[in-house]
Amino acid sequence: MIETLTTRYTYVVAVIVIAIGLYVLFDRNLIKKIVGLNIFQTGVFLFFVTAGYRTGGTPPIASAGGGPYVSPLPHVLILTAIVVGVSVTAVSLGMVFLLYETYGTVQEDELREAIHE
Amino acid sequence: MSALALELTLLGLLVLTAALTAVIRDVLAATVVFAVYSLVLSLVWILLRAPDVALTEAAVGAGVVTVLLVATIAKTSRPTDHAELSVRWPSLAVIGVFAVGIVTTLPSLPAIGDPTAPIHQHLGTYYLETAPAETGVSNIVTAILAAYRAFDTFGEVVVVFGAGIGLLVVLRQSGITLQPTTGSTPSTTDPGLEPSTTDPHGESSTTDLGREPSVITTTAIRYIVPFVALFGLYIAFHGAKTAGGGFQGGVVVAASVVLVAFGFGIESTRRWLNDTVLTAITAGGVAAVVAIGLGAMALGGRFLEYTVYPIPKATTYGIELVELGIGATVTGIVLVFFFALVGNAETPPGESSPTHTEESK
Amino acid sequence: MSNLLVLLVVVPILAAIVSAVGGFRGRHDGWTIATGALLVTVGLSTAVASTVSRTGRISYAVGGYVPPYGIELVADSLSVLLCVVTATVSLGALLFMRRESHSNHFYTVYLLLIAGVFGLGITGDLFTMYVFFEITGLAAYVLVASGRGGAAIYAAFKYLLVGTIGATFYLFGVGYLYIVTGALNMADIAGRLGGMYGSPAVIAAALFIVVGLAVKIPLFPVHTWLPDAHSKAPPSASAVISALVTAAAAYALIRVLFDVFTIEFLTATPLIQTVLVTLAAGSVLLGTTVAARQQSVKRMLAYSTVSQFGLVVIGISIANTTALTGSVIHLAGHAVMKAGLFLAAGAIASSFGATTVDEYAGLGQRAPILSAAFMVLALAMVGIPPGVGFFGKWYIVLGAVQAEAWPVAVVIFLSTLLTLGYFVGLLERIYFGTPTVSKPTAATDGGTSPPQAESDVDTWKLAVVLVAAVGAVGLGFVSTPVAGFLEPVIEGMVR
Amino acid sequence: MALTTAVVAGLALFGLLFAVVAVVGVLRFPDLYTRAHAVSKSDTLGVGLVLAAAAVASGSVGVTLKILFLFAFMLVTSPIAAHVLARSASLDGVEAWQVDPEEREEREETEDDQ
Amino acid sequence: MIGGDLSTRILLWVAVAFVVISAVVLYRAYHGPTIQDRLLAVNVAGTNTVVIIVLVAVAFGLPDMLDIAIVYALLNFVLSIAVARFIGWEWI
Repeated sequence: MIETLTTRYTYVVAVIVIAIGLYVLFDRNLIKKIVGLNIFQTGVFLFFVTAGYRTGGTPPIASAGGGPYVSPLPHVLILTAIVVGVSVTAVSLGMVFLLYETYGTVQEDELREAIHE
Repeated sequence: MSALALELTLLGLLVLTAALTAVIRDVLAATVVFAVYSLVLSLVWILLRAPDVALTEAAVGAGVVTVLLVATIAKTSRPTDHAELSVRWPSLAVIGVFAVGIVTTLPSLPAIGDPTAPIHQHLGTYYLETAPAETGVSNIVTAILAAYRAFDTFGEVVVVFGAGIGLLVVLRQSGITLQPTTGSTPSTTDPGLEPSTTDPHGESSTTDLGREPSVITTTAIRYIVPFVALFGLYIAFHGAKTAGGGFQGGVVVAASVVLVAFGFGIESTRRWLNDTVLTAITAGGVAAVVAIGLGAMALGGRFLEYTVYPIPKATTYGIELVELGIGATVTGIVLVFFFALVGNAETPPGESSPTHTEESK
Repeated sequence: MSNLLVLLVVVPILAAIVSAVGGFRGRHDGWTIATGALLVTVGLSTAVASTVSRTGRISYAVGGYVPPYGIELVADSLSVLLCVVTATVSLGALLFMRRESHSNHFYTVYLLLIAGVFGLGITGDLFTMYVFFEITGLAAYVLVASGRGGAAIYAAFKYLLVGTIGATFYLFGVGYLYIVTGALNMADIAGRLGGMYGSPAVIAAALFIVVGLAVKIPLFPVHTWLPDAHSKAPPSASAVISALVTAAAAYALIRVLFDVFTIEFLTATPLIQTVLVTLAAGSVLLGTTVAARQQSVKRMLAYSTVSQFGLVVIGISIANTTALTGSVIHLAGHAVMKAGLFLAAGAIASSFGATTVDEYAGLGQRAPILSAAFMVLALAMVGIPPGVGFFGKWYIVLGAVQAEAWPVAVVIFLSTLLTLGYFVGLLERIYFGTPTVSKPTAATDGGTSPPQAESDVDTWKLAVVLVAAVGAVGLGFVSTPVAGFLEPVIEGMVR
Repeated sequence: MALTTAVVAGLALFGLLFAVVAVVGVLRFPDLYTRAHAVSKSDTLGVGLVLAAAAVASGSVGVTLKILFLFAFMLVTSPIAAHVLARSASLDGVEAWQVDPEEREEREETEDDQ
Repeated sequence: MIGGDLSTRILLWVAVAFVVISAVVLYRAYHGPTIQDRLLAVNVAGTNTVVIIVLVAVAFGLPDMLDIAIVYALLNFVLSIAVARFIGWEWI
């Protein structure tokens, strides 16, 4: 356990962030849920990018005599994933707006009631 | 020591901001704290030596996501002045157990920063050693993004494109389109919960004229916007050599247009940037990526195989072009997001917010 | 030749762009563009299938960058089966929409969904799979949201949240795998995982990926988004989502479990199989019992999807040749049958205004052909020979018996009885129920009072449903050759 | 070398001091307008000094130029942000704090309640 | 990891101080009371972020990171304007 904390603390932070994101996802407010989704995803992103870190590494931009570089591949993957996340967020916000227009609320429980009426 | 202290305080602040976002009841306040979370996260990316990711986080966090969130909140929620915290202990307990479960698997991963970890051996080494020479691009992230894993990037552009179109399909139900003429729908909201304090002046776009914008803001925006746009283009074009690329650049360019819209009116910006322009840059960007891919096939190569093009440094130019295509699509789609979600936020002034109706007359 | 493989993804995307541009210019030619593109993909997937049947596995390095450094596309008999089914079912659903008025942007999203499913079918890279999950998912959320009313939007929102959580869990699992192996290519990871089977990180990776895909398939207890999403979407969208998106997720599960983790890992780690079989058995039992209690026919069909995919996953978790063959056949057969059923329900709803079990009463007299097609599809789904449903289930049960997994065999038997129960109940209403006065409120076409005679049913819709019914039976006859076609690949998977 | 270090240390610590003062203002001042005032004045000065320290420490022309640019941008954007906030608050009807001993006590009480 | 250079260490410790300042200022973001107060806190955090990026870039010798600082310097006020525009007032 101690060893985990000393050598893998960024992973631990990533897990905590993931957990917080999941927690926010259970919020009643739909917009909070979307924020939670974003936090949840960033936790996973942090997990990836942390894995690519290398002690004493420099950013993966090649220069003469540079290096050692951190691993570039996680950055590539996470760039793609961030973009995907933004797209999903935008679409979900559009849905929230429409739900508000239809039912006049963005609270999950009130929405459920309104829909089942 | 000092570096470690910085790292630890930043990670601590990251957790703090995330936790605050979770427990603050008021959704706008939580979103504001989430904006700080995004700032801290970008710093964490920098400490992890991921400039491209940090730049993306900066552009997305400061330019897109929070603005879209705030726009939606403005239309759907009432701001409160209370600083209430609430914690739902049962779900916290469940998720805590889940988190502890994950943490127990962490010791089986290689230590962070260990140069002998598999992640630094196999693919990592290959890209670091061959990519700059093979692609002629010194930013290895860009090289992988637009060459080795160009198919992912192609998929990514398609996701962005699909999200823009999808948002339009979703919002069509309430009659929201991108057409400037029909854009300012006199809000057809429900009679029930919306406070019916609708002002007498109804036609939204004409009321702009009778109102005096802040000279300070418009002047500042007038001077800052060219720099934002220019810097966005720089990021997009210079992604091969330094951190950045089409996506980040595209977002920053879009942010400059968003600033223009804030300074000079969303309606008029939308009229200026009409459907034809938006369509051209949005579809043009994706189509450019597809065309580069199919062109390579026409020349007897594989999809997105740059080397079959009979020009010197074909891969380098191919990467640049793909990045530009991404940039164009992203600029267009971010603006589609903005206009679709924000456009009808420009409601008749009296409706903008329930608490300030008195002053708006 | 192998360029055809990548065209499967590119052609629908290109058509989507063209359709979107047309939409911005106010044109309404989306349907024509989509039909053209899907006709091309039908041709492409058949061509790829014939190549695969002659030469075996095709590997395609996108951009000429050799795997594992570049992205690899792979076609073997399993993936071409998915592609052929996807192309035909989506084309069918599209023809069904001939007379419906949708915007060009709707067809853009529809085409992107199909492109995403093709991408899932042919990718050989774990991260590319994530990207295509998101393309498929995003398109599916939007299609659900394009259904009528606020309930559809809420269903779509729930679907979006749960789907994104699932995809992110999947990504998390991929992250574990990437960290311990340093690779993303499926075959590459499989080669590097040897000797690490006991590592908690690998087990965590498997669990996260399984959970992520279980959300997408979906399995009990993370299925809760499905009934709303599948029943609130417009009929043709329900058909493709229920038939193809779920099938693609189940296919991805097969790929990941057997091509990445390999059978050795599964035998070394019984935990994964236990988790899967528990979730799957839960889905089967829950899906059938809840489906039996539904009034809305579309919800009944949606819950039936939960139970049928429970069956498919049971076959996967048994992991012997027979059961896995059964799973794949059932996956493909289910796509045809469920799409046909949803389309039939859509045709009935739009022409007769009937959406609930009670409203279906007496439909047999008013719409003999449509009712007959519905009956054939329903009975095929129950597993009455010679419908394709029978063969899938038969192989799965046979595999369970071979593996001496008796409780599983009992679960399948029970579920078949229950499925028979609720479908026969519905069919009884259709043929022997007294017709209630149909309510014009449910009329969706044009707002006039609903037509009462079958001659008024849109011929395109009727034709597509009939073809699906014929297909459901016809596929049953070819299931043995299909099993033979799949055998080498599946043998290789379970060794 | 030692001189550079001394300059860096002096500028950085002095800047930090101003930044701390600004934050104390943000936390302790009684209303939005005074807080915005603290930020736009003290914080800008503090930031400027720290950036100067960084520029000196880098010892590179390119980096110094970039830092100059970004400081120029900040000189435009952060007062605008403060202006926008103060203006919108004023239009919202947020009242400015008055130097009235009795009222001050009252206000502090109400603020503590929040 | 980074060793002796005194000015480097000074810069990093100042960066730590700015992180702490951002944390302290969160109190205003959460306490409000008005939305403008919260945004003020975000602006301070944004400014601090720019400073920290510059300090880290100089201390670790990563000049490329300055681009990110410039993005923040340029876009820091977008959120304030957006909120003022949507929540508060028609013309900011």
